[in-house]
Amino acid sequence: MTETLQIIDPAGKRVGTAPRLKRETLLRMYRAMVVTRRLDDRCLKLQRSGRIGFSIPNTGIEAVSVGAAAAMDAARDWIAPSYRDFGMMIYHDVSLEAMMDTQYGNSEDNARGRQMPVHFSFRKPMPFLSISSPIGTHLPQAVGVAMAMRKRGEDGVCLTSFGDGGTSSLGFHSGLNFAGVYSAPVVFLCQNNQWAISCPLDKQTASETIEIKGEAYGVPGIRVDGNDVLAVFRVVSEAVKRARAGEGPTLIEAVTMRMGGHSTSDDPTRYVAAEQLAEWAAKDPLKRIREFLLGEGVLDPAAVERIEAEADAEIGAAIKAAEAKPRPGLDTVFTDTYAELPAHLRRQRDWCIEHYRTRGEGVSEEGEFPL
Amino acid sequence: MTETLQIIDPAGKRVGTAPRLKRETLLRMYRAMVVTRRLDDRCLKLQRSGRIGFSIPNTGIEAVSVGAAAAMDAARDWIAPSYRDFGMMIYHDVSLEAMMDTQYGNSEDNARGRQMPVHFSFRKPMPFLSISSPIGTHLPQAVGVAMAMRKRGEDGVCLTSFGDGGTSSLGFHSGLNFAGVYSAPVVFLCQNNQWAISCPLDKQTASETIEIKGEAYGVPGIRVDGNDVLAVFRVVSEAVKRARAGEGPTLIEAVTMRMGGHSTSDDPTRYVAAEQLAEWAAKDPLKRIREFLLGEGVLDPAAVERIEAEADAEIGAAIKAAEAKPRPGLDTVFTDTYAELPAHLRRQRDWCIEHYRTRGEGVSEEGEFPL
Amino acid sequence: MSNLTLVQAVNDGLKTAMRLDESVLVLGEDVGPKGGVFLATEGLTTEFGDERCFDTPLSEDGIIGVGIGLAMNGMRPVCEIQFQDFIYPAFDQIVSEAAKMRYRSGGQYTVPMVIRTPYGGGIRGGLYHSQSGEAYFAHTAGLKVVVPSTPHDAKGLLLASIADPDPVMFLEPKALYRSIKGEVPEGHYTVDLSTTRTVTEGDAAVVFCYGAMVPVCTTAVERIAEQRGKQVRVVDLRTLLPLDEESVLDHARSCGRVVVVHEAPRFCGYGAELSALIAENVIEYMEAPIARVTGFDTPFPNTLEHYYMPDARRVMDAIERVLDY
Amino acid sequence: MSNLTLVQAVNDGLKTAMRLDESVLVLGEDVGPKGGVFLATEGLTTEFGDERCFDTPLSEDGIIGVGIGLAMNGMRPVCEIQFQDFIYPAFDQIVSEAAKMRYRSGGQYTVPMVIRTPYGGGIRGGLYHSQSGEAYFAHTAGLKVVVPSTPHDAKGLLLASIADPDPVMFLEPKALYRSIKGEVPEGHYTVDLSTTRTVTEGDAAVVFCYGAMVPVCTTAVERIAEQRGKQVRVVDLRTLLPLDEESVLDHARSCGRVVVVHEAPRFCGYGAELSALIAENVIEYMEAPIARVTGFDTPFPNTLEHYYMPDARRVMDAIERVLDY
Ligand SMILES: Cc1ncc(C[n+]2csc(CCOP(=O)(O)OP(=O)(O)O)c2C)c(N)n1
Ligand SMILES: Cc1ncc(C[n+]2csc(CCOP(=O)(O)OP(=O)(O)O)c2C)c(N)n1
Ligand SMILES: [Mg+2]
Ligand SMILES: [Mg+2]
Repeated sequence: MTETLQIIDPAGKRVGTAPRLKRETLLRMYRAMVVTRRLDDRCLKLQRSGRIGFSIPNTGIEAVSVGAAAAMDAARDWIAPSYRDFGMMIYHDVSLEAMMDTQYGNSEDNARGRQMPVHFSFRKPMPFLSISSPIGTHLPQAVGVAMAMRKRGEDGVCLTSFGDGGTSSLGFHSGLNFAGVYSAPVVFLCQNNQWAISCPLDKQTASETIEIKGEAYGVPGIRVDGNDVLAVFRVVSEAVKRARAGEGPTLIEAVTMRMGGHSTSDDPTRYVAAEQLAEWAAKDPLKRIREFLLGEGVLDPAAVERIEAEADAEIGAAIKAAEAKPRPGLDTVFTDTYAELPAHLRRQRDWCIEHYRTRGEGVSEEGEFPL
Repeated sequence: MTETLQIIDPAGKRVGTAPRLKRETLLRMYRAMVVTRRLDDRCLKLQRSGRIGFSIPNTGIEAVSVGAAAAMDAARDWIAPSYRDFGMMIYHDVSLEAMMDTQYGNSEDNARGRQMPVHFSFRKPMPFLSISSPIGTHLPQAVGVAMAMRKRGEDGVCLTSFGDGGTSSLGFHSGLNFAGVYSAPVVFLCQNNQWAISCPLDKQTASETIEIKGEAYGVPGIRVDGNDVLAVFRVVSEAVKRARAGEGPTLIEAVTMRMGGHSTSDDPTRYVAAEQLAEWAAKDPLKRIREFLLGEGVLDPAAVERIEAEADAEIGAAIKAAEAKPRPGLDTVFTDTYAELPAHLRRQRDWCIEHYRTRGEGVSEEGEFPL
Repeated sequence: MSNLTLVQAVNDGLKTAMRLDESVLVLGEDVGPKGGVFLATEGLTTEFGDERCFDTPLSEDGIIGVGIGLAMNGMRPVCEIQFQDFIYPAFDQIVSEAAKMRYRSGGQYTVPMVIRTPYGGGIRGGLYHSQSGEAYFAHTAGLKVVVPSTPHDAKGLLLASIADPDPVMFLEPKALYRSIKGEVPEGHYTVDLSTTRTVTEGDAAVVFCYGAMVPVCTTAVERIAEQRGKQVRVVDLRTLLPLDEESVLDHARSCGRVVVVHEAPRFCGYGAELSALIAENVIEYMEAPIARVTGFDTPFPNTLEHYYMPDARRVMDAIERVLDY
Repeated sequence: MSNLTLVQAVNDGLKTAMRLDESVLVLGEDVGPKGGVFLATEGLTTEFGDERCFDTPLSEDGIIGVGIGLAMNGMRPVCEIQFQDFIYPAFDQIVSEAAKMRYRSGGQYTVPMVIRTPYGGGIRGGLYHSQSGEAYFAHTAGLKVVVPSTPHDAKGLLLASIADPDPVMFLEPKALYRSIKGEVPEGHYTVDLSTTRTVTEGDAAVVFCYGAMVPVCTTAVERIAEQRGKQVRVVDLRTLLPLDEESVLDHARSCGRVVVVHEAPRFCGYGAELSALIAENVIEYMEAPIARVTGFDTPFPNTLEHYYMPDARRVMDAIERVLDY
């Protein structure tokens, strides 16, 4: 069995050589994990109270998203995330309000309220590729994004993240194969959280590990403790370094656990054993880095409280702002199908807006709708 | 680098332990390889002279098809071949006339002249799954065929064959993954003939070998000299034994070389180096087994001549018979779309037959057409 | 008889088939212990074991490819694709393989397989949990395409589909999974494929529809009856391929005014074929343009999905247009 | 001006685009040293190097997925799918991703990519080297679908497609690759997308067609002119999506008699949309049923392919039917 890199043990004790990191970077990682944990929690509550339609639990996997994102350079790199990667955007300072705009699908949502919640899409502060529902499609796309940078002689790298279930998808096979053949600057990050909805890892694949799948494509693989943010940061940083140097792609398996349901529509008690949850609860990634930073004197109890309080305030403000915005205008049903509305869509749009206007339902441009 | 199993060296000398085989079996293998080589040659000539539309060169890879087929039990096993596997059917005594009926697409072709040449499909003497043009689609199908036998408590095994290019297809990924997860009795045989039309192996995949791709699915892999029919027979037999015993699938990489063009439409001189062909010509699989059998006293020069003469006679007769048969009837354009012709297809068929009858072109049932 | 929702009727149909025929298998993502994301396969693994109802890896290509192999070798697989939007990775296996196996092998190999999948909008699923892709399949010779709109038909059509010797796309209107209940006979019965159902009588005009649009159209014609005293016929096609063309042409001929309704995008949608059939065969009976009420030619939105999907009011407008022409 | 075959015009178009714009790339199976199985990409690797024209592994999903990534990051990929029949493994990337990227990202990510692929029958290719799948793509909002029928249009439409900001399916009629030659301007020029071409004048009836059916229809109307002295208009649609609907409706209105022709299967084929548009908007001008001449609703055969595909005689029969109605 391949060994799994770990730097901080579940108790927060250092067991491996930690990457040299500035105090601010460590705090930024910690803060991103705190915000992720608390934003996730708020979103689940908003869904239960019917204020947003859907969300995807992130609890338990924060170290994977944040550790990996921290290894990327916003100035030149791209990220093609999965839908369970809130922490990646939060680490890179995507505004929480922008994220909540997507959760609400309101008039200022980047996706114009066309996508379900959690299907984020950002261009700034760095490119976060539009998240798709179909699993695995973004892997070959990430390879293309990376190849484009190489062809232009740039040294950017594309990080793409997906789940254990995603390794069975078409995109995993074509993505890793093309990346291997063209030696593309891509980092493939598998968030192995043990489950694909109700499908456990051993029903997903018979392979010894996920990391070993890289062999099939001549792509080096490595396995890391996904609940150890410093370990994740280190392996992703090393993979990015190789990619930038033109040494090609890497497949990283970050071993973690999905502590919540698959989504707000899922009831995991039907299939996840309480023991498994208990076992993983003891390895909580947030508690682990907190203990470590307290031990290192980077954090003190006051700072812990302050950061949590700031996070809650920021999240609260973002929700308040997003909730106050109107729904998108009726014309957004038609725009962005093409760069310009073709004649048949102009006709359909005009008919649609006129039809609902006569029904007294919805005025296009203003995006106002009677409740 | 994984080593490659070899039993007979290019000179025909024994270098490994040969499987214990009856004299008749050895002769049957040899005969099948001779017939394959000569039938292939005749088909290329028939295509050049415009008597058939298309064919696929089999020269150089005969040992893979024949060695593997010889390991299968016609009474209980299935074979899902590639289009470059004439030898599998020939070994199992599919009539050459039936094969030529498909090459001509005549009224007695199993596929009713609907498929291109070489897309064979036989039920007897054993199931040879209908060959498709889309690459790799038959791999998951072979897994399903095998799973069905297991579910019924039968001990049959399904052999499926595909090329090096096929390893990049969807079906390779889903087929091996499902076979690994369900431990299905399948033998995956990759005929690594170095080329996928004009794409060389190193542009197809960056993996060290093809055999190693099994690791990604928990499927044991093994590499064999594909020009050594006894070595191929042995590794496939061992894989079949494991599968029958319920020990699951195996991925076999048979290393060989496509000595002709990809198809009769291809001009390999545009991309295959003469040196590569020369190097492989020295490893010819047919010459190798012949030398071996002569050395073992299983063959003598007279027998060699007799077998070749018999083969030519049989092939000549099959071609003569197939060529004499009429084209399929016009109704075959419509039948077999469904078990029964639905109303709209009955109307289309009746219209079609009537239309061409009035044009004096083609009478349905009799399948006669003016030239 | 028992009063079931449409999804319960599907579940009942699966259990009925599995009890009667050992060779019927169910496979797909999360169809096992979880019972499917819509609970259509609830209880199957418990009753029939995980050799007959089993979870698969996340690969639609694998689900359908393996299903084809099972079907070619004596089994009767019922494959579930979690959402119709996720069927495209299996498009090659469906279109190139399942649909063409009998033809290309001269009937030596056949694929008696059912592909069940929930389709359509109405659950706030956005681009990828709302699509209606029936036209892709209806254009594929060798497939059958079935869309139930009532619990009774869901079970009867499903049992007929499982018994069918050819591959059947069984598209389930997820918007109706729990929104409607109906009487469903116990045990085994079938509703013949390629037969339509007349939902409401009338000859002022005819509305052709299927799946989740059937109740929408029924509401529309009821309001038309109230408001204008005109009786409009609603015909539920039930099987889109092979379509009962004679029935469609008879209804069109006898009513002279036609409205075609579906939630899929309009351009090259299934409704186009209905209009074309009529315009080709009975145009001389048409007393008005053949109207289509459909989704728009855009991807499927989320927040505004109810402005994308046809509703009773949009169907009423079209009916009035053809009535007043 | 030079006299080129259609496939030479495509090759010329690719070279022209690659010379003018560094970001134009060509990828696909065997497009490199071999120059593509139809030689459409011959000489590109030699002239532009293997960073700009490169062979790919045998994965259509990879070709299109990588193409989308290249397009989203500033490149203008032209992907070749060796035969349209082999595009289905990439159907998910095309339908779920390329077609919906702009919409779902609010225009933040876009896919200016061209997918070139030879389609149609006539080369004795049987089930899998003969298909005409245009209807699958024409039903997919977010895609553009272009089908040239002359060397001049092939180059001009290809250059317009490469310049287009959205994904374009560029379907090349392989039956015409070498069977026709025509004058092709040197250097860069474009033929606007979404414009039709009137091939022959006349108003006794109008025949709508595209791709390899254009010369077939032209032959048919010439014979009709000889035999009956009636002038029938042939309209080459050139762009199937977005279709120039106004032009189609004008032609239908002014001729009153319509024949729609394509080699793809009839049921839910592209012709159905043309009939439906006409039946919905200008039915009152129709003096005859709207006739369709198409392939049959079966897979594509091999030995008998010429009995499957529409030919001039079949088109003539339909024209006579609508003229004599
Ligand atoms: C092609 C496709 N098939 C099925 C689904 C439905 N689905 C959504 S998420 C999911 C499981 C994904 O599991 P994994 O890749 O491990 O990611 P995780 O949810 O665990 O983060 C499935 C089956 C989908 N979105 N796309
Ligand atoms: C899905 C698909 N894409 C492309 C093709 C065109 N094609 C036919 S054979 C071939 C190469 C196959 O190479 P390999 O798998 O190595 O088999 P070989 O021909 O060498 O025996 C290609 C690309 C196809 N048949 N199917
Ligand atoms: Mg997972
Ligand atoms: Mg090969």
